[in-house]
Amino acid sequence: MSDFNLMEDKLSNAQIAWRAAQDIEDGSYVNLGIGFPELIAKFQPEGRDVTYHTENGVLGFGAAPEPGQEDWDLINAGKKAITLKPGASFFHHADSFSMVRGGHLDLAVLGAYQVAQNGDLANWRVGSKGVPAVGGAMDLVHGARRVAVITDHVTKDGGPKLVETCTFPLTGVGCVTRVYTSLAVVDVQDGHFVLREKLPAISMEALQAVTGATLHTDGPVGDLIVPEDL
Amino acid sequence: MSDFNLMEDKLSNAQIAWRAAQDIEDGSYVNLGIGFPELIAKFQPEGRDVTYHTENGVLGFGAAPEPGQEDWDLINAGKKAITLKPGASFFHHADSFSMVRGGHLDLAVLGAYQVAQNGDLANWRVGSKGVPAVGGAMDLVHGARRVAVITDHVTKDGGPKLVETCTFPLTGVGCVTRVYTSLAVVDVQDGHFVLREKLPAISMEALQAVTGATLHTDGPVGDLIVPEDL
Amino acid sequence: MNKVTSTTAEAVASIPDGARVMIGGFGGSGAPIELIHALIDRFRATGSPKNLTVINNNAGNGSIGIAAMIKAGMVAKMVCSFPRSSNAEAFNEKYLAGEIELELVPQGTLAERIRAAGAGIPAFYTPSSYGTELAEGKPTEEFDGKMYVRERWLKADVALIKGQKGDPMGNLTYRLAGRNFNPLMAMAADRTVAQVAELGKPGSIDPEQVITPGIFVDTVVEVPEPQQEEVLVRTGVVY
Amino acid sequence: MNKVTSTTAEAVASIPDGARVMIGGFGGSGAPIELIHALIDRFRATGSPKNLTVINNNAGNGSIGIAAMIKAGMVAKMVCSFPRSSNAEAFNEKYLAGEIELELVPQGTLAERIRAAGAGIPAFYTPSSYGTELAEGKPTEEFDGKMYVRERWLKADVALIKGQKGDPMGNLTYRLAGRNFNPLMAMAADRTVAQVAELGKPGSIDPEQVITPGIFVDTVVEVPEPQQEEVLVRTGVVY
Repeated sequence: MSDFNLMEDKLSNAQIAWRAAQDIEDGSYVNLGIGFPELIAKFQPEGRDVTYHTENGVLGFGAAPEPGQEDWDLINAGKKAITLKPGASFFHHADSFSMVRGGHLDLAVLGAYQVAQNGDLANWRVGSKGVPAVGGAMDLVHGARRVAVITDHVTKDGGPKLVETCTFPLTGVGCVTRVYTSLAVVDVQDGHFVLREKLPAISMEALQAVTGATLHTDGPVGDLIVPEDL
Repeated sequence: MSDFNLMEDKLSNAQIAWRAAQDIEDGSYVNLGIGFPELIAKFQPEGRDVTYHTENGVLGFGAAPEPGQEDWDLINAGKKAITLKPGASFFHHADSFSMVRGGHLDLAVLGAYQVAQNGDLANWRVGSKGVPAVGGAMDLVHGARRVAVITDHVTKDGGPKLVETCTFPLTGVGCVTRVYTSLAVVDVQDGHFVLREKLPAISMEALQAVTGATLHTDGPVGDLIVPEDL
Repeated sequence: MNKVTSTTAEAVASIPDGARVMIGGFGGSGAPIELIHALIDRFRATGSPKNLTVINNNAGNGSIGIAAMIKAGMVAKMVCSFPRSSNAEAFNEKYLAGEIELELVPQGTLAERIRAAGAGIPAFYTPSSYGTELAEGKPTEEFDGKMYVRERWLKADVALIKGQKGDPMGNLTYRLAGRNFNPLMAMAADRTVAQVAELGKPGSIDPEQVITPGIFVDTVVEVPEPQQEEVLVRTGVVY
Repeated sequence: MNKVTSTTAEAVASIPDGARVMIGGFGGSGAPIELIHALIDRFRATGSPKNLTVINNNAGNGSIGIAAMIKAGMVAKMVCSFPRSSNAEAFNEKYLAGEIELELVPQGTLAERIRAAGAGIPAFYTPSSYGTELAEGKPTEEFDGKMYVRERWLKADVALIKGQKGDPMGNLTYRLAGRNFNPLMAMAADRTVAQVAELGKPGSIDPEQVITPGIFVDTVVEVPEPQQEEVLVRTGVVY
């Protein structure tokens, strides 16, 4: 255990996305945040029928079109070109966010700068400099039955991203229900982090050392095992 | 003047509706309340293009179909069968009342039990007995640029319907802008009734005697003249 | 994803006693008569569901549909804007006898409260009913010099609605003015059951022409050539 | 009823200095590029309209559309949810130099505030932004154990939108995801100007397929084969 190298042995983004994809249930409606979370769609397990929602008013979209085949009226919230699956639909922005706030989505998956042990999320700006932009993040954290985060376990300089209290500006209060990191799967429950899975190679102590708040357990901690070739 | 007979010489409902129809401008969007106000559409002056709205989600409807040609999915708020004009549209109830409350209608015309000199309207129930029903009246009195009332000038037993203060339950506060009655055309302005037109045969004194609040004038009072054969 | 159920009986089988049930339609236009009648059949056979709160613009006509539910004794409360109509004896008699409760809501407020429930908006301000007895006890506030009443969202356990075309994902279109409250109720209930006149494959409805996206619908049942409430009332049908 | 104007120049001719202008589209999807460029042409020729407040989800990309308006110096303030993007230098430079004001609004709140304006709802409660710096100074309230922020409607003097099919009554459809904010902005502005790719006769759009009923539209101008913002940005076009 002592030879675990935090930077070399952690999961790749693709592996984190793969792990998050395993929890998406058949028949669910899911919104994947712009960027890293969009990766999850690539790892949707066979045989599960998942309908993807995007804030700009499309339900039931599929993969990106072939290069050169883009229709720029048909994009997702990240402004990337998409395609439609049979049974897709279009609607305006107020209806789209009715789906979000109204509790109609089963799952929203977002990126994070910080997640606090009470479920607070900070993912829209890191300070007061530069041009702020919020998009749909403050809406997406409300309404979906589950709000999950996928993120590296630590910042680029090794600081914790799972913290007691967020120091960056909040996106939402007490909204995150599960975090998939490069080292572990952690639930937010009653104001605490509860560890569900961790990489077999990392010790509890080493994991706790790179986590900014106490990791509780309420039963056996599973092994976080993902395909190696991602 | 003294030989004016209030019950015999007053305007018929059709004549009141005809008078109200003369004020509907070309190109306007209009909602006519259930019942008596619906008559107004019959007297729309030639050459004026008016689009009628009905609360249950139709814009641009026309006259009733021939008997036997009714399609009961195509009705107005009074649940009467209607037809469509070219350029009609359907929408759901929330969009329909967005048109009403959002100030998109140029005119709503309603019936009344009482209108007060400050524009208060009572038209949905006369007491606390029986089965109450309000429909869209409380919405229609808000949002339209002009809210007009058509009504007999007095009740069946001769009491005033234009009053200082409504005694029946209110439909809306300060909402009526003009009243077309069987004797006169009266505006509501700054908390007063202002007489615009009256039947030539009735004296000011006789008209005031059957009106429950002071009729003001702020200029010449016109003659209320309508076709006799209606 | 396949939300199709083969019979109206299955479609309404799990609605419990005491449920808040939204029923689409405005008068007979867009009213899901076959779903309502399936619910009555179940009540007659099993005694359930009873003590229902029914949310609809009206309170039933004649002796079919919601009026037949009321006559059968399944309805404890109506939430509606216009219970009074020419053939509303079923409701009127129970109401005047004190046997059914009524929450009277202005029609636009009813629509907006239902839409708010579906949109995750717990409360909003409307000018409608300000200064009237229907606003008594409700918070009021002035915005830009005009007075408004605060209204709460209106949710339901189940919505029974009527579409024209449907697909297995739950996408719906509506026929003519039969749209009315149906798309709003689909958003506002925990579970939405839609009867459709035509059931097609996924993709059979142009994505630009979908009125209710499937995310708002849980169960779809095909009822070809559905009955029209107004025709049933006019021909004196008793259910 | 004929709301058709023959040129984009006429369509935007009366927009005054200081106007609040809603512009439809999400990124390049559904963006009324030709109307925006007609407005820029007018500004270059006459110096008006200037000091505009522009309401859009973004703050322009590249050197065309809203970005070109900003570069031209017509825009005093942006109201948007996501001004930061890969080609948003036009806004970024002015913003960081303190030469343009920004009101940042969560995307769902932006949509709902615009919809509320169109629907006559002066204020509503939303969970979005509760507990964040974007809710500072706004009233909050608890409903059913959850906290919400009160938001006000967002109105405009003019909306510039892009439809696919249109008719002289102002009825509109939209192409694919180009719908986005367009139908909402049509409701929320005192005057709505729509460019459409195809202009047909009244009745050429099936009444069941109208997305924006004509009552929300004041001016229609046909722009066949409209340009696509994304293509213009990618090919480096400078307007």
